[in-house]
Amino acid sequence: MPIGHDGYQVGTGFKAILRRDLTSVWRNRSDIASPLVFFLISITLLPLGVDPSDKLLAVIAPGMIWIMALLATLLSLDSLFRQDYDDGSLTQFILSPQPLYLTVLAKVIVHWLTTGLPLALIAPVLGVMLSLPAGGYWPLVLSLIIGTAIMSLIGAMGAALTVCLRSSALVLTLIVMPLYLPVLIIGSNTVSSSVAGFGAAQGLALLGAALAMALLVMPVAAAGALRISSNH
Amino acid sequence: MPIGHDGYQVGTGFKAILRRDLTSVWRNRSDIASPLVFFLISITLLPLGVDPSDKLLAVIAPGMIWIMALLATLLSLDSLFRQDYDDGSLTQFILSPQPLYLTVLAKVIVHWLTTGLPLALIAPVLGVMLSLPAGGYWPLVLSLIIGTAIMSLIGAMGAALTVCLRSSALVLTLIVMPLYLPVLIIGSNTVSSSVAGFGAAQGLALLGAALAMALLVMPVAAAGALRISSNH
Amino acid sequence: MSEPLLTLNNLSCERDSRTLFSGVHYSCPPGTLLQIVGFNGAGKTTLLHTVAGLLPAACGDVRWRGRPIAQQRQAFYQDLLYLGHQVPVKPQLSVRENLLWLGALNTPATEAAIAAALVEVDLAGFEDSPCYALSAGQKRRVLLAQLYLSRAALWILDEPFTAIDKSGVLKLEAAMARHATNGGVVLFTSHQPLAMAEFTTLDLSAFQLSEQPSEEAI
Amino acid sequence: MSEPLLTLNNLSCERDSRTLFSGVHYSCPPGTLLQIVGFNGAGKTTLLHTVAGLLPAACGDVRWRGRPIAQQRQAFYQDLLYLGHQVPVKPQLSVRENLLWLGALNTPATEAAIAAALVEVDLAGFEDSPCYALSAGQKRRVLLAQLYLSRAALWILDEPFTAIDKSGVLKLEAAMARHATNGGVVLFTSHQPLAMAEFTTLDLSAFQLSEQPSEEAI
Amino acid sequence: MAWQWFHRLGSPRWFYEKSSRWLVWFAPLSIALMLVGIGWGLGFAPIDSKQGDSYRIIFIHMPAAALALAGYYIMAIAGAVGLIWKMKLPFMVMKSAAPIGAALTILTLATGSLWGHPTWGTFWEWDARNIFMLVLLFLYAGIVVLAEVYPSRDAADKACAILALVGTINVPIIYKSVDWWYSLHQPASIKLTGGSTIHSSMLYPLLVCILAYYCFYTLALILYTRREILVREARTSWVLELAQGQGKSNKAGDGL
Ligand code: HEM
Ligand SMILES: Nc1ncnc2c1ncn2[C@@H]1O[C@H](COP(=O)(O)OP(=O)(O)OP(=O)(O)O)[C@@H](O)[C@H]1O
Ligand SMILES: Nc1ncnc2c1ncn2[C@@H]1O[C@H](COP(=O)(O)OP(=O)(O)OP(=O)(O)O)[C@@H](O)[C@H]1O
Ligand SMILES: [Mg+2]
Ligand SMILES: [Mg+2]
Repeated sequence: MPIGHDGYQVGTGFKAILRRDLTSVWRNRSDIASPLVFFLISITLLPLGVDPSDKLLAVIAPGMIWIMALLATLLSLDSLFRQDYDDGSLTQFILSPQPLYLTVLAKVIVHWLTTGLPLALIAPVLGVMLSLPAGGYWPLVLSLIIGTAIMSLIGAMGAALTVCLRSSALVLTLIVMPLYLPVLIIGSNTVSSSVAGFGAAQGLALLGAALAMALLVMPVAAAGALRISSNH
Repeated sequence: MPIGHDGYQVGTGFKAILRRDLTSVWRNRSDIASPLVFFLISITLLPLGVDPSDKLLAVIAPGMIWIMALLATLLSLDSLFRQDYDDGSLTQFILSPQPLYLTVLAKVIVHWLTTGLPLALIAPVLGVMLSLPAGGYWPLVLSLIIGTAIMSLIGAMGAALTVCLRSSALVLTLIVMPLYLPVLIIGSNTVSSSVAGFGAAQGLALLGAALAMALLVMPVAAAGALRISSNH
Repeated sequence: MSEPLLTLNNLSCERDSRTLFSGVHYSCPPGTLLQIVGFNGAGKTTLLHTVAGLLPAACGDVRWRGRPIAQQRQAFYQDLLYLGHQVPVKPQLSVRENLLWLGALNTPATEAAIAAALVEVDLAGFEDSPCYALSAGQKRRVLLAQLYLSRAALWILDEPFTAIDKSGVLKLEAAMARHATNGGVVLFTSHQPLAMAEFTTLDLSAFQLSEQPSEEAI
Repeated sequence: MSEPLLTLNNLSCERDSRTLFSGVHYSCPPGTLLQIVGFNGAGKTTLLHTVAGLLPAACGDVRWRGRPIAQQRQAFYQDLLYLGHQVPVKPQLSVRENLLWLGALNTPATEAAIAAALVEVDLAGFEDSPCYALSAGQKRRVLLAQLYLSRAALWILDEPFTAIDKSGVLKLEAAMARHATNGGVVLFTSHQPLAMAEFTTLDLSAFQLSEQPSEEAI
Repeated sequence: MAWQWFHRLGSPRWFYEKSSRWLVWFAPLSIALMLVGIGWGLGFAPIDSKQGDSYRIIFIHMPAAALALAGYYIMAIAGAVGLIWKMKLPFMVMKSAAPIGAALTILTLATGSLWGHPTWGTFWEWDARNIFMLVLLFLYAGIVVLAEVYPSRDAADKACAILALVGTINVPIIYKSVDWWYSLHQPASIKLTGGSTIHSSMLYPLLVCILAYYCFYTLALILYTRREILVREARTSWVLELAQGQGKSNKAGDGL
């Protein structure tokens, strides 16, 4: 090969990482099914652990679905950068002319497409199981779609900070949970306030603003953290 | 070194693995704190997602504490054999004259000492936060002590089965959850029935019987699963 | 003494139902120093895994002191020291602690023996360093220290010279030769040219393809 | 042509605030084939990491085409190909897919180029095999295929001969020599004796301890 | 000139030597202020008409809460300075600030619950401020744990700084959202004493207490940072000299 470049086009790597991770996920298809199953199972646990009368369930439904979506996202975070770190792909990301920000963004997008989005789409089924009142379905799906995207972004920062640790699952939880809290509160309130007849517009607008901010801040923070982790 | 043995004493390895893992945990002391923190945080999430009035909380308290203990155990399972698998320690375990059963048992004991036991001991604090009625504290602690031990044992089998998979956290959930369900049901019923004044003896006896059975079956199953995973 | 310790008895190995080699007959009396050779992907690691009982043989069996290993796992594993591609060393534990637990799985080691072994592998002074702070070669040397601690008769070493510097390689070769003269058996692989004088080689290419049709003919 | 491409300018490196070596001056004009030598733990990997900008230098800096790399990361990384101890190859993807994404990070590769490169590393026919089914040496060969695909001027190779068989080592040495004659720079480490004729060595032992007192005197 | 001063400030050795001189008068001052403030508040301020003596916890509780929050920002700013100017000392300050902040948060929570028992009738209430304090504790704990578990010190410093910085954006958001959550749910069943109507005989001791807490916080931060400096610079020549000097003076002291 002759030496010398005609200029690296930013974005090539972005597309390649997107394609690579989507292909990997497609090869292990069960990975997409698993967060869903976790979500389903833990919602099923609920009536087993607590009194399963309709009224009680309906009161706690929006909060519970949101909490379980949060936990399902959390469970899948650890593997976000783990394999890339262990096999040295991360070093290659850093040593590429492509800005690390874009690489992180590609990985977050794949994570959300394979975790958050399916969760949001299946949530109405769980709503039925927990007898969520009729007005709550659309707000539930929409708030989950935006909310899981924010949680994937925040989670990317947490995963990047903990990727060089031995047993990171729980440190990750500690770091990420307090940041998830506002998302959870706004999200579950959006659903319950629209069930109560107050509309969901305000909550969704808040979530949208949070998403915009997370998009700006989190991949940068994650990229910084990855650089630190790589030279352990 | 001269060649030839005066006979390997079964149990040497058991003690060594116990010491090794306890030392490792002690070096990363935060590992013990983290399941606790997860437990604390997720209980804190609860009143944020649902209506935090005293009455409602008191009703769902036993079930919720049990569900969160279950999830905390679940979260920490993935790392049970992961590192040993990745760095080849597992091969050394298999190639040792010590029965694999004992090695697994040593690892399960360490897991329980560092996860289940602290959870059970801190549970009363969470009981206060969720306004659990007074009669429930002892049954809560006792049922959690036995229950988390059972869950560690079942989890060891699940972790062993999934250790050779890429992203195992969610497949693991799938395998382990159905087995955790009876433990969860018995455990949370023990607490709520003793709150209601029916006593906890029957529930605790059931849990004890389950523990004895799990002790017999699970390490053997886990050892078999580890042998299979090792020759990928 | 001429009775073979280890016997590969008409051994065939498969991966993904593709036969890698078949009909390997070899017997190793005490004192054997055997290098398995073959190009990348020939099946050397597969062979060593099979000998250690980690992979099932497609056909044939492995015998230790005359009996198939499947019938006497515990006794066989007491006699076996296996070092593979991977480095089973816990990063957060110190060098000494790692050797203690590794030893306890087979030949429990005393503190004094460990100190002596670390001198042999040029890690004296590193007893208490955590293993994450070691270089690639130093980590492998921690493993190699086991050679000076173990009392196993059979050593299986998969590319033991990886990442080891020149003086280290010489010492290691000497240790392997000594084990053989003491009446042990060493099976190893390596792609590096070696300075050792006396060792036999088993070339896996000789058991490939050419043998395969005869398999199908059966 | 005599203007150096890569310059190590009074470079010192630390690990855990222990100075490994200090005062390394070296300039590599186009055509340099430089082996870093040193015993296990001398700091070869640390040096290569520092040159690649993965670790901060304790003192001094690394310059590429005359400018410190910290000021021109993107341009420098366009010119850099780094292969370390680890094997960044996804087990579930095929050989071709892996080379595609690795290439996209630096020099996007066409299908035809990949096929040609795989022939060079003796992996023709393995294009569509998943990488988990490759042997240790074959996995490293997938990485080495990048040498035939990349247009980077600077190659940094940390023990590239690990797990590669004899014929593979010869081919690899030829590729490295060719890159140097084409006007590139190759930095590599290895503990194996090499057949190549023309390369210079940089011995890290020369920059240890003896230099340290002078540091404190400043 | 100013720049030079700034960089000297980043030198741990300079800080250690200077702070030895500050401590001579600063330590007694802050301890004295603390005693005066707490003593005035607990001993001499008048009894509250509604709550009796239990309200006196406010002299410990309220300043602790205020500082726990301020401490987070001090920590984050130190981290930012360290990241931007690549200096060692700010990282040490940051690392020291985390456990102090966590301790203050725990103090707030503990005194609050103790106070809650007589006033609310329960140790814990899911009230917006309580939740916020609990989350602040988790934020601190995240940084303490992260600093502890990272294998290398430099990496730990930078990682904690990133987390602290992200936290600064999040602290107000958490505060707002918890407040919002609170206002959407049922109204508070028990109102706290109105903040503005506090009587001056209680206000003055409270102000002294706040001042005392600030001084005490600074003192603790300096002491922690000095300890951290000694641990980290243990291998440098100046610390070795210091240790030798102290060893000698100790021996001399023993001789006397
Ligand atoms: C665990 C329980 C509690 C927590 C976490 C807590 C938290 C806080 C916080 C964060 C502040 C500072 C507010 C600020 O500086 O703006 C504060 C101030 C205060 N707290 Fe508490 N508190 C608790 C319990 C109580 C109780 C039971 C009472 C009395 C009935 C009380 C009375 C006050 C008063 C009077 C102030 C000062 C007034 C003000 O600045 O708003 N707190 N508390
Ligand atoms: N992550 C780390 N933290 C602390 N110290 C380290 C770390 N990695 C390596 N070291 C130390 O730095 C020194 C140099 O390590 P390095 O990996 O650069 O050696 P090397 O020359 O590449 O050796 P090898 O030939 O074994 O690969 C070693 O003595 C080691 O103890
Ligand atoms: N896990 C696996 N699943 C399926 N096939 C495999 C697996 N591991 C190896 N193979 C195949 O088996 C063959 C032999 O692999 P093996 O690892 O035994 O080779 P090797 O001789 O040790 O090579 P090397 O010198 O590269 O280490 C290879 O062709 C490889 O494709
Ligand atoms: Mg091999
Ligand atoms: Mg190295």
